[in-house]
Amino acid sequence: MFRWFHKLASTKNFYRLAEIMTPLLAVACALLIGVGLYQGLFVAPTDYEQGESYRIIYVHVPSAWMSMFIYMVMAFCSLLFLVWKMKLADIVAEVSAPLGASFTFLALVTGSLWGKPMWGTWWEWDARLTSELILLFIYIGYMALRSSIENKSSAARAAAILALVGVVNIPIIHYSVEWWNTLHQPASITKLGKPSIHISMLIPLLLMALGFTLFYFVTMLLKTRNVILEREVNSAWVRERIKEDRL
Amino acid sequence: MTEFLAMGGYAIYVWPSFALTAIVMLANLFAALTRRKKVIAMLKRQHAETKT
Amino acid sequence: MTDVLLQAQNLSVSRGELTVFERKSFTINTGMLFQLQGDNGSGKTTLLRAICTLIPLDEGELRWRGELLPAAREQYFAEMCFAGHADGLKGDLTAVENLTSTLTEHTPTVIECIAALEKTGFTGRDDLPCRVLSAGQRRRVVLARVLLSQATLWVLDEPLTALDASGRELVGKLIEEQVGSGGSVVYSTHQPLDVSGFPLQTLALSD
Amino acid sequence: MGAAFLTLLKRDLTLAMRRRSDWLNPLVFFVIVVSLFPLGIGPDGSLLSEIAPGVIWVAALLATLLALDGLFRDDFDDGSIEQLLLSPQPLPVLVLAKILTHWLISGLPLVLLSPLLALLLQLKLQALPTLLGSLVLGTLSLSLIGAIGAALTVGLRRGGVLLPLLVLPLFIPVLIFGSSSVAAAATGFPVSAQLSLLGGLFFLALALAPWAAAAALRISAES
Repeated sequence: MFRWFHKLASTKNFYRLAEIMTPLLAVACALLIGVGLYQGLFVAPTDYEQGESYRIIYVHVPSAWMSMFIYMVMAFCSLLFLVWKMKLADIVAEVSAPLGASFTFLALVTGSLWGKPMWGTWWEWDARLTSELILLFIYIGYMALRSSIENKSSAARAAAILALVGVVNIPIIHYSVEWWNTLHQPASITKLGKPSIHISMLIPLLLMALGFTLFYFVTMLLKTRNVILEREVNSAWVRERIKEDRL
Repeated sequence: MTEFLAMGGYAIYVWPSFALTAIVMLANLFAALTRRKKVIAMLKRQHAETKT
Repeated sequence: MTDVLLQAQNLSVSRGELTVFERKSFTINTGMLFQLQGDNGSGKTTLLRAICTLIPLDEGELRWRGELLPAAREQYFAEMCFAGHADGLKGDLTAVENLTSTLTEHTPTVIECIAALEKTGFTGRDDLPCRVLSAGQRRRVVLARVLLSQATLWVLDEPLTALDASGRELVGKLIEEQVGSGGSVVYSTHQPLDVSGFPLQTLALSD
Repeated sequence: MGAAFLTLLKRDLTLAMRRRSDWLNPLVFFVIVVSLFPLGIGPDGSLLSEIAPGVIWVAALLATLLALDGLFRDDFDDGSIEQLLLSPQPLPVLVLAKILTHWLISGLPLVLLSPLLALLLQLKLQALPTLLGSLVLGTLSLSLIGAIGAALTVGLRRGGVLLPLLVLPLFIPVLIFGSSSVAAAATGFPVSAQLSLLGGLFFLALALAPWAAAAALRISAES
């Protein structure tokens, strides 16, 4: 299996694979989100407790999942880059950071929009929202560190270390915030609890989550291909592709 | 239709959430695509220069 | 008996897109004098720092006594001493305090430090912190540190800077002793360095 | 290995003694920040004692942060970082020596000063032992975690806002358990849970931080 892993690591093969996968993933992503939205907005019944406002979960929960998922991808790539020196993994981590930050931001805003009718305020120090806020700071820290070091290869390795340190801390931060929240919060305020998930409500949620994941991969692959083209501009296979206009 | 749009009175929370999500996601995608155009144009220009 | 110390196979280092040097290969045995030649900005300092594993290699391999670096880093550092542009002395500490706080294999005693300072012609007052010393005197403290390290391989970046005529002559003599006693010296310099009696290997960088 | 650890520790402590302002400033800063709160919020004792744990802990966090920037920067400026990196002794051990120095000149004084601040904020006296205990464990973890951030950003221009941005999110668990342990002690609740979690965080940081900081230091020294 390892040989295949290394073959994939060669940017030429990766580029060809990404080139084939991107349109397929894009179509699947559009389908999933389309169906998910339709199901979520039209088919899923009204929640007896929260009325229609619960439908925001169809963007809030997938965004929150993506913000965590993308950081895990970045941490895994950082490990691949630091231990096996896979330059490709570093590119994936670098281009994924803005996407992760975007989803974290979305999770925060949609979370507070969803919470407003329930809590009456735009910001509530709910455990999940607080964790998302801290995760946003971590994303911004990662991007800030990478952009402030001039030497490209040092910046990549420094960012990889930060990502690994971050991935150790995220669960700790999450549980300490969770613990802190239960400590200080009298039980009466209903938390950002998911409404009792009825099966017809759950399906659109899963469709949307899968759709968001594919959206991440499509955008990430596109950005990775851009960086590969930029960095391998004078390599043979790129020049050949330019000639054949097959970029 | 209008009843659907009203979202049971929560319209001002539901629709902005969906709209903002769409905007931010498409902005990321759009940035990737325009970047791609720029890179391809740069490569072509560079290729044209080296060829002549 | 000369054994192989440091082997370098097509080392190349680049800064961002700019290649500093490419495919440099050489071997340093015991009792060898190795000079890097090239005008300013040809990458001499970068190559010296790369030899000390301070800078990662884009390509190529460095081996110390056959062991691949940077894995065999600790044995390598135990037998090597680097003196770069910056003198690495703590301004608030006196010369002796600086020398006794080196982190080499064995920490030198005060007596050994004073002896080394005399050998390198250090005439500064010992109770003064290094920051008030002249550049030449600080250079001599650095040379004392190199002596005290008892390293097999010296890596010196422009050892003659800020030294007067007697200083330059002193460096020549110290290098002769080192190479004579079976050690080796890799160095770069602009001013002429007269080291007689030993074959001089050179590596030109500014091609 | 131990000898090099002690040599470096002795050297850095003598250096610190000769440059008192480097570590006295964060302490004065700590006192000033804490005494601003009563001025800002009002002298009402009951309110002050309510927020005392949080205020003292946030101020301790900021004071540690202030002292972090100098952790590796002096070695970087005078080039002695090379001697550190080229020492045959394992780098994580040497980094641990520097972290211990940082704690001795920033964390420990904070702990010794905290009773004065507890007085200023009318913290209930019964909470004092927990305050001291939690601050000792807490500031040790802060120095360890902070060292990673310091090593990552030492190669950059001085005074960047990057260091706080990188390490403050990582400080949050220590802040949460630390200040809640003191709050619990002030209201007579048991504190064993918080303190043991603080201890857990300390050992985790002790196990991981030196290696991460050592790797980061090698990278920063490249440019």
